[in-house]
Amino acid sequence: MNIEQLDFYTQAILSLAALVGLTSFLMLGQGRLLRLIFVFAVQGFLLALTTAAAAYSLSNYHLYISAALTLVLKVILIPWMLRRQVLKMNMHRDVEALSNNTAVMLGGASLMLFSYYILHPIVQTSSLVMLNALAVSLSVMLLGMLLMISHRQAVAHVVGFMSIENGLFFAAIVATHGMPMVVELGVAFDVLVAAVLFGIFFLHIRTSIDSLDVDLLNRLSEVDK
Amino acid sequence: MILVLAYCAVLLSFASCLPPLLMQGRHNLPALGRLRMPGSLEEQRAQILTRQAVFGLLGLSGLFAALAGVSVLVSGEVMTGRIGLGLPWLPWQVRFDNLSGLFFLIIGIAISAVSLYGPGYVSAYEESKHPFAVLSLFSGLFIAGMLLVLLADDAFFFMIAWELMSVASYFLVAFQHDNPANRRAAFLYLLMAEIGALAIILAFGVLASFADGFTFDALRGAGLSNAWASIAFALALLGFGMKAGLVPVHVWLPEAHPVAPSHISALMSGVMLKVALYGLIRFCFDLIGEVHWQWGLVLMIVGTVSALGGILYAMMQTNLKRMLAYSSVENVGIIVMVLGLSMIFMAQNQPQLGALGFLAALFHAFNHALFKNLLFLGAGMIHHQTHELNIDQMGGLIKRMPKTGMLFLIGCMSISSLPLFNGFVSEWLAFQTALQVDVIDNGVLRSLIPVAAAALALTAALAAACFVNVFGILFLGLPRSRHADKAQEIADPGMLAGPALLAGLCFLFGIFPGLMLGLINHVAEQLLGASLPDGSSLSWLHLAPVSAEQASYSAPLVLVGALIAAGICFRYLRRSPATVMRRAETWDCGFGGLTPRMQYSASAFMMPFRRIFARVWLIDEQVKKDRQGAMDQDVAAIHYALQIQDHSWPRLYQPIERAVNRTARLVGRIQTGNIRTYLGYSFVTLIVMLWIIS
Amino acid sequence: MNWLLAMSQTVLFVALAPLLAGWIKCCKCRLQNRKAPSLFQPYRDLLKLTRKQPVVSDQASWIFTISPYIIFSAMVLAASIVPLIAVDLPTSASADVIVLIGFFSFARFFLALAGLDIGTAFGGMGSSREMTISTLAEPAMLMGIFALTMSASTTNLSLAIDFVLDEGLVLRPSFIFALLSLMLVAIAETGRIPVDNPATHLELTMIHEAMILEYSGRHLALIEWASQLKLMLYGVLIANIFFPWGIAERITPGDLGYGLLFIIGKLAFLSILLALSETLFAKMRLFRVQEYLSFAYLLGLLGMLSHIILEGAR
Amino acid sequence: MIAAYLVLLIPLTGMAFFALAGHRADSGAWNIRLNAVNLIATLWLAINVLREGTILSAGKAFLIDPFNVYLIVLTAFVGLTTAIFSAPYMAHEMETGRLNDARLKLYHAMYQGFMLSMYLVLTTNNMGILWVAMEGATLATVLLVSLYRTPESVEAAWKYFILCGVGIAQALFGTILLYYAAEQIGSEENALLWSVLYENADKLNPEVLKIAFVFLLIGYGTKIGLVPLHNWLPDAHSEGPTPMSAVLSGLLLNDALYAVVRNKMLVDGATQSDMAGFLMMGFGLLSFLVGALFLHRQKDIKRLFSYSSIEHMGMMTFAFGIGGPLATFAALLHMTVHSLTKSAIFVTVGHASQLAGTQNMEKIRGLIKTQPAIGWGLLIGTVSIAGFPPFGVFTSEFLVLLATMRSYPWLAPLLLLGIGIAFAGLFRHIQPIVYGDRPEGQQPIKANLWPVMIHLGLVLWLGLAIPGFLADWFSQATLLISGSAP
Repeated sequence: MNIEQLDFYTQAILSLAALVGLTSFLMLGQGRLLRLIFVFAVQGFLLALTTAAAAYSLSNYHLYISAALTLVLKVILIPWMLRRQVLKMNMHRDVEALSNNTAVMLGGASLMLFSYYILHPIVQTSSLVMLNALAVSLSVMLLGMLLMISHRQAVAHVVGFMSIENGLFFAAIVATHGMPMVVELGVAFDVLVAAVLFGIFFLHIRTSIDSLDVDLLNRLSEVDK
Repeated sequence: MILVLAYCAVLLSFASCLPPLLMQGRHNLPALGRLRMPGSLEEQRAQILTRQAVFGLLGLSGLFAALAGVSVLVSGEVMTGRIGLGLPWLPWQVRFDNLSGLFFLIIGIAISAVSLYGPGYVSAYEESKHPFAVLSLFSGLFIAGMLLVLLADDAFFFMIAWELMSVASYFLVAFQHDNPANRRAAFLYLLMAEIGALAIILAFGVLASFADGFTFDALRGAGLSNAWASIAFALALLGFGMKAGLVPVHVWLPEAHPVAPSHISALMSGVMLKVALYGLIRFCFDLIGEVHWQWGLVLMIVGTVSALGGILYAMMQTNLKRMLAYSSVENVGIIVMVLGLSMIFMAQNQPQLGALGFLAALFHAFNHALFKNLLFLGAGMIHHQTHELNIDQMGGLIKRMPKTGMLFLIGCMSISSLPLFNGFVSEWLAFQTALQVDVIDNGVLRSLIPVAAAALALTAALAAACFVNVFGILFLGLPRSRHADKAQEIADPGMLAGPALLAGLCFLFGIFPGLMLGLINHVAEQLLGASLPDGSSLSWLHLAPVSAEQASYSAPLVLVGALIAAGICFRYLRRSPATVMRRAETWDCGFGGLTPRMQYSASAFMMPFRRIFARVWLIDEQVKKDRQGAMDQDVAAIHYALQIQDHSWPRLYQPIERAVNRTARLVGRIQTGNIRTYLGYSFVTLIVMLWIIS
Repeated sequence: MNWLLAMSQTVLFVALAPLLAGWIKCCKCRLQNRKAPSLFQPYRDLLKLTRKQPVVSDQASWIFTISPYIIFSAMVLAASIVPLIAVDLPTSASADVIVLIGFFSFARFFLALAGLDIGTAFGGMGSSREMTISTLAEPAMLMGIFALTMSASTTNLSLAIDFVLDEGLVLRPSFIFALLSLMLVAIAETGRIPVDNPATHLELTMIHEAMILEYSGRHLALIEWASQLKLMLYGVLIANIFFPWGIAERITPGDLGYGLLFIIGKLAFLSILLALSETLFAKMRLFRVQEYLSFAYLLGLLGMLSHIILEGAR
Repeated sequence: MIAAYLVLLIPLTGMAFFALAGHRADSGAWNIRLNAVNLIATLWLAINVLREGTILSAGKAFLIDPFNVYLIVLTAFVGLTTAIFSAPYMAHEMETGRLNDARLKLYHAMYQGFMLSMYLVLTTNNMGILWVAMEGATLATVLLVSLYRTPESVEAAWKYFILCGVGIAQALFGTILLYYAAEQIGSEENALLWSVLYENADKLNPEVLKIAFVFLLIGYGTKIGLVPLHNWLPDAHSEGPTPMSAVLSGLLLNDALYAVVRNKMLVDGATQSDMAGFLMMGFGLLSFLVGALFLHRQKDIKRLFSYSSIEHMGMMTFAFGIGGPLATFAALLHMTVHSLTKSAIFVTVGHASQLAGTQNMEKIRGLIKTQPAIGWGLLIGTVSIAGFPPFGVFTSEFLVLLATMRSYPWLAPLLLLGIGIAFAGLFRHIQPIVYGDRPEGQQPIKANLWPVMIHLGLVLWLGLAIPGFLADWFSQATLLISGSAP
């Protein structure tokens, strides 16, 4: 089918999906923490937008709440917190040298293809938009993991983690018109707690190794040196 | 009724765990503690009482076991029952037939002897270092486990009883755990027991996967293809052979048996190995059903190798109990070899000759239980009096411990299969079986079996040499150390009564083997459906296993003849008073000045064998000379170090150990400690999984 | 009646043993052209020894004093089951050839213990060597005997002899091998040259003598007699199993007389052979003995295999 | 049904109570009391279920069937005994000054919070809530892992947090896919209710469920500690306070496995293939073998036993993967005996390491001589976990083996190999610890070994005879999972 035949909502969703995927790529290639956080916030904003759109088109009101939640948590609270951390640690100047960045990018691209390939069997049971949405969200997830694997800063890890969450949200909203309310709330609560815990952990890690480089957390290894 | 006797035996052995525990409880619980009247003398009495209670119960259980065994052997019926434990859909199945009965008898006799012996022996352990409660607890469990193995009639119950036996005996091996060697031995023992048990489970599993359910009846019904049957047989041989200590999987045995308290070593070596053989017999002759001659051949070869290897290794030991343990390997080898013979005959559909071999094997198992117990208890007595187990430190004990000497001598004579003693009869039967090879068509077997027989002869001769050496160095000559010189005769009558019982039985069944063989014949009838060839006679006087024309042996007549001959010359030669014996100092070709250090030591005695069979061992022999003088011309002192090792260590065990450690090190690499790697794992796993299922 | 006969045969056996020893000595002396002692010298020695007062080391235990009797009676028992002049005697049913070997090892067991009992170096050395040699000899001997008993399909001696007699003269390769191996074993077991030298008392070479150094008086007499018996036993075994002709099958005075003459003749012949070999060969080193005995074992094995493969009963 | 709510309410109030009241001298005692009450509640619940079968709460929010009710009781029981053990343990930690009031307050509150999430995981009927509760369990325990604030503990906690977080996120994606598939067959509001899904599992789109199951397996598998997703587990177990390790090993892993099995039931219903089973068998066997090999290289006693947990969870996953009544029965039994034995072992291990003042196994020696109760406890526990009869672990392993022989005979040798290696790996470390003479400076400590005795006693009982009610409990659960009774 052709994109013209789709209704406005779907078109919006598709373009948003594309944008979300793009933000993930931007994050993946990003060496500077502050920009990373900013892009993450943008992703959150796009997510909130999607949620709102879904809520509007489906006139499914509890989605507004989760949109609001997303806005508060992922666009304001968490980025702010991370930003504070970065500034406090004054890591905002130094650039993390990413090992063979291009390879990572190519990997990301291939991941996107991969997720399309994986989810293809589903397509005959559902509309193309579903497939796109799911594929994008899956690839956002995978890209998030790739981000965590390729970055050494704890902050980057948190961002990756949260972007994985974003991917999940996107899937939940687009593919299934929002999970049941309880689940939504529960997930949001978990995210909140997680955010708080991250804050605490930055403290602890700093006090123990006064840096946020996770490669220095390698005491508990069993490779005999 | 008979089953009740068997149950009583089991329950009593369980009960024997309790008294010391109760005593402990009395100590620990303050309420009762207040009632306890003070004074170490009271403590003494309490301890003695507990000891007697424990061993009394054990003795009773032994008595009941022997009774149950005899009565089932006589009545020849099969009793079945069930105990309301186990899996919800399968309570423990119990079956008590002649085979079990025979081994019940063996265990019963052994336990009775041990329970006579025990109280005196364990009094040497001081409570604080080696608590008696532990010893008695695990001895009770150990014995109960063995009895239950014999009663079990389903794979699950069998394995539980089997492992109970293993684990309990493991704790007994580790009883004196303050000695590192004991700990190592215990670990090795438990490891081997575990591996063996796993093999057995797998063997049962093979049968069970063809049968419905895993009661023995169902397993008997399992129709196996030859290939699967052979796999099951191989697994069973590995599993039970490990427990029975067949070469090359015997290594745990000489490590573990000696370090346990002597009466336990006696049980382990004399009885537990028999239980393993019971398992093998039950599995091959009963569960699998029809046997193949190839299996028999395997058994025969393995048995021969174990017999020769066992005795050859035994000869080189200087630790008395290690030596006895190795000789157990030898005897088990003989038994397995004869079982193999019987299997061959069965498979060549000569059931009667098969029965003959079966008879020989079981009778040797019975005899070995008797004299090996006797010898281990004797070793215990020697250790008890001299606190020494190194043969080369002994000597002249026969003057200091005459009764012990007598008993030990009987043990040595039986185990080196001299006529008039039981060991000889079973080996004689084994030879008779081997000589029936003519009836077999298969040329390979016809030529291999006699060779095996000759190997058996060699084994017997080596055993004789080995035990001449042991008895000679231990009891004869001059004492080689202060311990040996200071040794006293055993005071405690019980400690003498136990071995005396066994010695008496050795002699009794040496003279009247017919009594026992008649009973064992029932086992063959019930299990193989075949008994001795017709025309054979097992009368009290004559023993003609095949037929009177082929061979016959009449121990009573021999005894009478010997007495007559000896009596005559004794009477005749000592008639004149002029020729009474005169005691004088040793002549020694007139050299004189004889000192204990001049005598032959055990390693010296074995030197010719060491040279002749040099390839069998890993020998590390070093002679160091301290020279002195201007040109180092004269030797001040000579140091001689001899280190003899078993081949199977470097060949079999260390490679496996190394392999495991190497793999573990490789695997350890994945725990890098870097979280990004871990995330990588998770990521890759996800990708791969998705790719797999799509 | 038969029992009586068996007894008397045994007694005869025991009585003849020293004579055989004397005869061998004579032959040897003649062959080495020395002047020979009288045939009855062994009897004189034994008599003298029994009259002497035995002196026993104060280190000795009861094992030492009891061993001679045990050894002797073991040999007597062995003699009682080996058919000397007649077959089918009741004693032969009470034990077969395996038991015979059992008797030998019984005697050896106590001889070795007696050697160890005093605690002299010689005794220990003797026992050790004796046990070594006999250990190697026993399987060889059994192999020889098996080759025999398997074709006779019995281990009972007199029945085996019957079998050979009934069969008449058949050239069985197995018998030849068995004969050779038995001869070799016999030489080793009875301590003759080239394995051991009965005449020597040079400490480092002796085996049998080393064990009985400490014995004297009647004890020595019994042991000497026992060893003579052993020699004769082997002789009779070889003679009567492989060349049984002439042995009495029916219990009549005539046959018995023939039997006696025949056996004496055979033994005389065998002992000449023995003496000859003893003069021709020199004693070998102790650690060559195993090669010698393994050769005997090999012969026995060949005999067995040739029985199974060549003359295979089917 | 009230019982179910009670089971959830008690820990909730407990958490609130501890959080507000702050640490008091008798917090430990209160912890014990709360758990005791809860155990009673669960027993009541169990009796209800046994009497009138599966209970579905109003609004279908909660589902109590034989499968989870026995896990609930097990959870309550282990929770109680661990609480009993933790009271003196934590007191000792206070004396040695490793902890202070604030952290103990956190500890007790989080203990209750953890129990709450466990009960929620088990009782809920909603796969979404199940996921939330799982994540909740992580969040509750992650601060306890870093309770000591040592660099190692912080590192362990961080890894625990990140890895489990990422893993669980994948599980959420699986859940979303599940929901998505459910929506296809048009059941809007209660599309995530397990009961509903299970009723019309055959209508669900197999393709979607396949993919969903991969995510779910990897997600919850991270929590089960399946190799190669296990890396957080030994760190978290070894660095946290011992009672935490006990409950993690004894409960959390079980519940994660529970979640996987629930989903497997759906997937099997939908795909009508053994795909899920094969995946589980593969992971299970791999974890089993690798865990066994890891045992040989350990220096830290708690790490040692956490690896043995990995190994046993592998075996259970394998057994569930085989499917079929025998294997399922065995797996359920193994769940029970493993969590009982393992928590008992961790109790003794905790005392042992307090007694020796270190977790380094080279430094702990001669326990039997020092304090026989602890030494024997540890030894017997190890014997039991190594699968020696007459302990229950043997029974379950025996059944697993037989089931394997029946279905996949060529896998049985691997299994046996693993058991053998694991056994050697355990005993080569434990023997020197318990045996031998006591080193100087090792003093007996105040220890409460009732939990150990009770647990091992139960395991022994299960090995000798499975009591009737428990037996048909198991067989009902087996019936539920595998579709036919053993």
